Amino acid sequence: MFKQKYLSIAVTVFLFAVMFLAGSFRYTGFFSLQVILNLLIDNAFLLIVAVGMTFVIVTGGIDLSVGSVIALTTMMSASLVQEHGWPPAVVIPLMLVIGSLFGWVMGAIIHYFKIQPFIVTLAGMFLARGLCYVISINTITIDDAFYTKMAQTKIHLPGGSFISISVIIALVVIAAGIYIAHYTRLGRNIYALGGSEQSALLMGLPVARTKIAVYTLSGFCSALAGVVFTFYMLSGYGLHAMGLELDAIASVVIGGTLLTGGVGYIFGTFFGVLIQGVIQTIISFEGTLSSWWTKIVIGLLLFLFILFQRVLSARQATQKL
Amino acid sequence: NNNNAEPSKQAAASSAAPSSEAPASEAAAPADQQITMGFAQVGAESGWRTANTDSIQSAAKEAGVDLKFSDAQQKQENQIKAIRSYIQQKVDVIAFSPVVESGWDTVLKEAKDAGIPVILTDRAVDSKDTSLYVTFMGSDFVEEGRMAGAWLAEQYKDATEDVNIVELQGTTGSAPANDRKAGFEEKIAGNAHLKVIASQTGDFTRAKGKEVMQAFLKANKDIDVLYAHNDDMALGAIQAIEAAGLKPGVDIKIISVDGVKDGMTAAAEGKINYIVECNPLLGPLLMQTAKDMLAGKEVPKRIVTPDGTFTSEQAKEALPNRKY
Amino acid sequence: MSTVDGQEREPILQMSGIYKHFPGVKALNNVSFRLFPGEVHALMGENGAGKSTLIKVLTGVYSIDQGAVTLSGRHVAIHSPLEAQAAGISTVYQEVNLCPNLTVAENIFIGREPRRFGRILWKEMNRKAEQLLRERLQLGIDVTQPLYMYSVAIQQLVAIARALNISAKVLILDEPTSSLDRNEVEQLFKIMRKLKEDGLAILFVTHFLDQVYEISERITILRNGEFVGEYEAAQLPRIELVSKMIGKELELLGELPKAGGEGRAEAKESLIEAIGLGRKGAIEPFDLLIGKGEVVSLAGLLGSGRTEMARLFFGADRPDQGQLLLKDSPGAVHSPRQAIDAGIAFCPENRKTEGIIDDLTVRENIVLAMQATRGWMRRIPRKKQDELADQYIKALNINPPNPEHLVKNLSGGNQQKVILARWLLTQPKLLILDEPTRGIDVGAKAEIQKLVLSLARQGMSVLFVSSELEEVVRVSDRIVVLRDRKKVKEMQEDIGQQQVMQAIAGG
Amino acid sequence: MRIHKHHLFWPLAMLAALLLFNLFYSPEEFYTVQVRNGHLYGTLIDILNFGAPLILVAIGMTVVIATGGIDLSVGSIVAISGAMACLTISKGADQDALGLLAEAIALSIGIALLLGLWNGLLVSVIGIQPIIATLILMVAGRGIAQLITSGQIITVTSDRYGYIGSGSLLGLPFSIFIVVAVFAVAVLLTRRTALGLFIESVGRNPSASRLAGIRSRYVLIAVYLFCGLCAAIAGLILSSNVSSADGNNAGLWYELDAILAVVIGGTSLTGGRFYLTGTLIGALIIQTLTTTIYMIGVPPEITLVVKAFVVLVVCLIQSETFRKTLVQRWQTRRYPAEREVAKHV
Ligand SMILES: Nc1ncnc2c1ncn2[C@@H]1O[C@H](COP(=O)(O)OP(=O)(O)OP(=O)(O)O)[C@@H](O)[C@H]1O
Ligand SMILES: Nc1ncnc2c1ncn2[C@@H]1O[C@H](COP(=O)(O)OP(=O)(O)OP(=O)(O)O)[C@@H](O)[C@H]1O
Ligand SMILES: [Mg+2]
Ligand SMILES: [Mg+2]
Repeated sequence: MFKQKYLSIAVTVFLFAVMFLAGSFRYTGFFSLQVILNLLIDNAFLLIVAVGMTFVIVTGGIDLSVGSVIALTTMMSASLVQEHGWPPAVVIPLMLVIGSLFGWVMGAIIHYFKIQPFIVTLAGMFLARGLCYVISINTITIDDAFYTKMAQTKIHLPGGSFISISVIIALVVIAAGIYIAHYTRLGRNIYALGGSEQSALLMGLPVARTKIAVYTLSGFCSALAGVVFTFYMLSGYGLHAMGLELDAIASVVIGGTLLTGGVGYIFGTFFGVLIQGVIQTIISFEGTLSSWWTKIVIGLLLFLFILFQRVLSARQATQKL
Repeated sequence: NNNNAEPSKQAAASSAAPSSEAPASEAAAPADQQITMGFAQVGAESGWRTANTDSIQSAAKEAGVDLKFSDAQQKQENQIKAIRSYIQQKVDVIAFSPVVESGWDTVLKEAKDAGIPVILTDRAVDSKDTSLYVTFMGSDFVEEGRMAGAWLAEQYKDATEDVNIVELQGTTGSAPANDRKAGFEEKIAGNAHLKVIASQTGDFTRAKGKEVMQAFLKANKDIDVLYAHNDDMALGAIQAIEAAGLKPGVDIKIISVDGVKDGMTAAAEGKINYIVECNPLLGPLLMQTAKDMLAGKEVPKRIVTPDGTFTSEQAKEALPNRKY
Repeated sequence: MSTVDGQEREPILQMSGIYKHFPGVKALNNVSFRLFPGEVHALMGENGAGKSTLIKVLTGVYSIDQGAVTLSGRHVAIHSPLEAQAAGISTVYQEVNLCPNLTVAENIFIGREPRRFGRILWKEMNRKAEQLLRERLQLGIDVTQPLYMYSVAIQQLVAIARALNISAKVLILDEPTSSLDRNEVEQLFKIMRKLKEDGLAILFVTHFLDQVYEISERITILRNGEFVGEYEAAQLPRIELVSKMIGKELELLGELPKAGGEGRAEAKESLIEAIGLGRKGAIEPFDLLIGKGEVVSLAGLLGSGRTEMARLFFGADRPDQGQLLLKDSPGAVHSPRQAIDAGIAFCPENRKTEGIIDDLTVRENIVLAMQATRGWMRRIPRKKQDELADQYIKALNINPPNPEHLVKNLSGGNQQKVILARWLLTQPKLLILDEPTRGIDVGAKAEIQKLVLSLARQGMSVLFVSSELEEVVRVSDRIVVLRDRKKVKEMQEDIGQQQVMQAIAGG
Repeated sequence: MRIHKHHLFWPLAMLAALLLFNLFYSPEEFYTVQVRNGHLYGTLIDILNFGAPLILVAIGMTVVIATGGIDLSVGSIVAISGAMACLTISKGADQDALGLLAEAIALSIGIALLLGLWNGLLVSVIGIQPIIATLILMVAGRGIAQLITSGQIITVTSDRYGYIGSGSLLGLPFSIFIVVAVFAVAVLLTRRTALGLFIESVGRNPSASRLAGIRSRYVLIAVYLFCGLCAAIAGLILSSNVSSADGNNAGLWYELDAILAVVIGGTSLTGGRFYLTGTLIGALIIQTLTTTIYMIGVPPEITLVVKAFVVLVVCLIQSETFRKTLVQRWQTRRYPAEREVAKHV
């Protein structure tokens, strides 16, 4: 039996394919493996952040700090590697720890003091962004050999196309995300929490631990995305990843996750990111849009996509909940 | 330095690109096959930027260049993505105004591997490997700051009392803000009487410029000079100064950067004392350079578009034929 | 542990001198409670007496203001349901507290999923869940479906299955039977007896007196948050139990006028008629006519389609065939709003998700439907609102009688009364009641039944759905029997429980 | 009922604390109010004047949030309305003509209402999650604003138009009167009619509301319409204040500040109960904080850090659990605080 719950994902994947094919018919050079791979290369960091974000949103929360944490990670990495000469082998794990810690603190505040996640993570967003400027308001370029290598190594695939190391990292994170979500207790507790926090508590689930873990996980993902972003940009800069939180949230929601919590799939998020990427690629292949028409068309494409998604999975929507 | 107040666009172009004797005949060579140029613009964050975009788009049309334009909405990631897609589309030349200087090596290397030459406009990149791009044309933000500072230092070189300066910075961390601040500070450092007593970001906008200036006026009794990183903030600040019952340009001297039309008008009215121009009309020069380059000509690594400066008088003269 | 005689055994659980207050309410006031191994102990009291609060205090949902708890002779301080479970207390809370988005199997096993190397074994989990439901509760449903697909009754059974699956010393069941019908209750009692024999201590809350006497040895009674006493069930006659619960002699019990009494059986003018009304997957097309001032009941087993039928009458679900004819007003009924305008009211079965607006006050909840019919422009003046709220708080005996109390802080039974008040206020022509007496105490239940009958006498029609046959038989003029989502029978004359049961069973 | 139980107590306390801080830090600069050119002049007046657009947007946002939604597009609507008005006026021969002014205002408010309707339809009829539904307009709306202005800043020289945002009436900024009017209308609409009740019940429990006969569709459309209207008026004030329209920057990140104001005011993002007065105070807190940062000369590099801490402190203080924890730590060490707090209700 074709389960109801997979319908919305199937619709999402289908619409992605439609968009890609439409682009292929319209633009020369669009229909190639490398264009798809570029979606991954250019959105590796977004994929990673979106995995963390999916977990947060599934619990019914939200994390606005992700973009800033990415910027902070690039800034700290650049500063430590470049200006203080620390080895990447120390810096990268350190970043991951700091990111997780950042998330942990936010999670603890959210849970223990019962403050709305939106606000706590908004403060986190201000704080992380602000700390970047405290380190430096200028950009710091990284020319460390390891970072450069990570940035520029191409992994060749048959057919002359290639991907970057960051893509591998992102795919691993996706796979790990799916595993955690569906095959571990933590994952199921996250879904339970999103379904009903009160019930989760009464069912004797470790609500505090789960909630804090989710924000820690998101902090970790942000930091890892920050590391990948550092590879991508080879620089630290306080204005990096501006507004990325909205892209991440949009990807998650486009992928079929409900902001009210309890429902959502990492796999859907994966396609949510790709769909945003395809929209952008279409725009740059179009190449004749003025700045404002660019925005309007992005909005329109997003609207059409969501409209079709709604219409095609309407059967599910009429279900009582 | 600050006296070449009347740079004609054409003059700048021909003097900067040394090998453009007769553009019409040169254009013949690549005209057989149309040039496709991918241009990755920063965004449309200001009137200045829009003028820049307009100039490039209309110049491309005139020069018969097939322009692929994309708007990165102030995000470096988006610019990188756009450049990747240009590589994918196998354009003949890629041009872009980097959002920031750093972080371009990877994608530029991909362009180089694909054999596509790259032209930077408006802002440089800080790659060690200068073979990654063919040329960089555009203004120099630090230099703009220096010009502003130099004028001020000159005005107050005989000052015996402290001169209180307030500064309206651009968006925190953005390259023009950082550089215009640095250049300015460099030039006024020599005079101990020139003191920046307050400095705050006005996000390059009129509304913020006005709001911050209002606060400055309340918090500081005696402001002599305002240095704004762009005209828009200066224009907002002028309204705040007028609301406080002071005369902009007289009670408080105002220096700003950009030279957009509204700014020039204010300067002509004597409300802005000194404007450092930052010229957005790079289009014709860019197209010319691209054609030259593809025709196999030698192109200099750095093409400077000289920035003009305007005092009130000069602004009055220049105003009638300002286009943007 | 000596097991000579009830009084000398050592209690496995002892709560003494428990105090708990909420802003404005003394929910528990010096309450004591003992529970012995191998007994079923009923906790009794009116709506809002503090039963659920005592349970929540015990299992660490609320903190205790004052008082001591000993478990197996040791002092314990339980701070969360998680700790309660670890200490061997397994609980089914009053309102179904499960995660609607998870599958049935997960709801049973979450937190204790079968795993290998940390990886959840889904197949095994589903298999076990299915087995558990089938073998112990005789419930054969698809356990891989999300829980929200099922009715409250099924959800309640799932909650019970979850609690049974925890190996515990103490089992707490807070009104587990409120939405179950006789068969399910029988099944549950069978399991409880078995567990009792195994030495488990069971705390059982219900408002059904029959059930209390059927299964429990001892009874503790609370009234208004105060401890009234602990009794042997055998030595406490029914009348006395009730009067102890409500604090005065109860005379109305058993004196309800029977349905079909004088002046009621006359030929009825019809009010509303369903012709071939049906909805795929929910209920097969049926015809049903409800007359003015008539009480029609729907009877059937779990999942027989009673709720679905009721919802179609209200336009809560869209029928995909047939039509609904209103005799007075020509308008069609496609949405609850149109139904209300046509004079229909509907108390849904799941009060938590479809009934109350939990963050609003009692007053606001009461006036909501009436206000909706008046439109947003014609706001009911505040003074009028207060009057109406007060009137119905008194009429239905809602406790605490404070119209500005948040509904979410009311006890379950009182919430039900608030919803009832909401609909009575609109003075409907047809009142649809889906399990209206669910979780309502004896006194109030009798009040509601009386109300239904007196409303009918005044000309209001009632469509009544209840799992309690006794109640159904008592109030109805006509009983419609459903089986497997199909209307199978309509009974008008001589309704007795026995006949109805036979019809339901397919006789 | 004790005073500190009132839902406005803590927001007010935070505002008072900020004002108190200024009283000690820069009493003269902050509190001096003089009469200049016949109107009041001083920092407090500035706060009200510059806070006006934020308050307006936040009022609209409050009712949207009360229905369990969110409107990310307010910033774009602010830009569009300003752009539309300035474009209309700049095209006129006599920029001060009353008819032209009326046309400009009507046009921009009309467009904003259309956009609000669009949001409302997406949310209520098509059933798209509010955050995404309004994200569409947030992105496209900036484009529309720039399309209107052709990417340029449109400057107008109409004194009449300038009056909206920087004129003064009875010595006070005119914008304050607009705010008072809109606030009064909002309060009247929600508390003197049944709209408030409908909004709260739809926000808290949509399915129960439907069964109670509330037409939630209309309620949703109404709140997004109202939110669009508020944003449009804010856009008029903002653009009139600087006599120009900036399609790209006007109202940038307003949505975040507005949401912050709403939350500080005590309204929960999950919908249900809403507090317009709380929102008003929340917006004033934000504006006072911004102005304070300018006044005391916090360097722009650490502005965000300061803002982060203030936001966090404001929210912590408002958190009842946090206050209890503090008190408990203070009074007794019998229970580990965390455990007490961990207990949910
Ligand atoms: N969280 C709360 N906040 C405030 N008051 C509460 C809260 N929970 C319960 N109460 C009040 O405590 C009293 C006892 O409620 P409780 O739920 O224990 O009653 P009950 O005996 O279980 O009733 P019922 O039979 O209706 O379930 C009621 O008056 C109720 O209003
Ligand atoms: N025994 C069952 N097997 C499978 N599904 C069931 C069963 N009982 C109920 N359900 C599910 O629960 C839903 C609700 O059933 P319905 O509302 O018709 O029950 P009901 O007749 O009103 O009885 P009650 O109100 O006592 O649950 C149905 O949609 C059905 O999917
Ligand atoms: Mg109870
Ligand atoms: Mg039912």
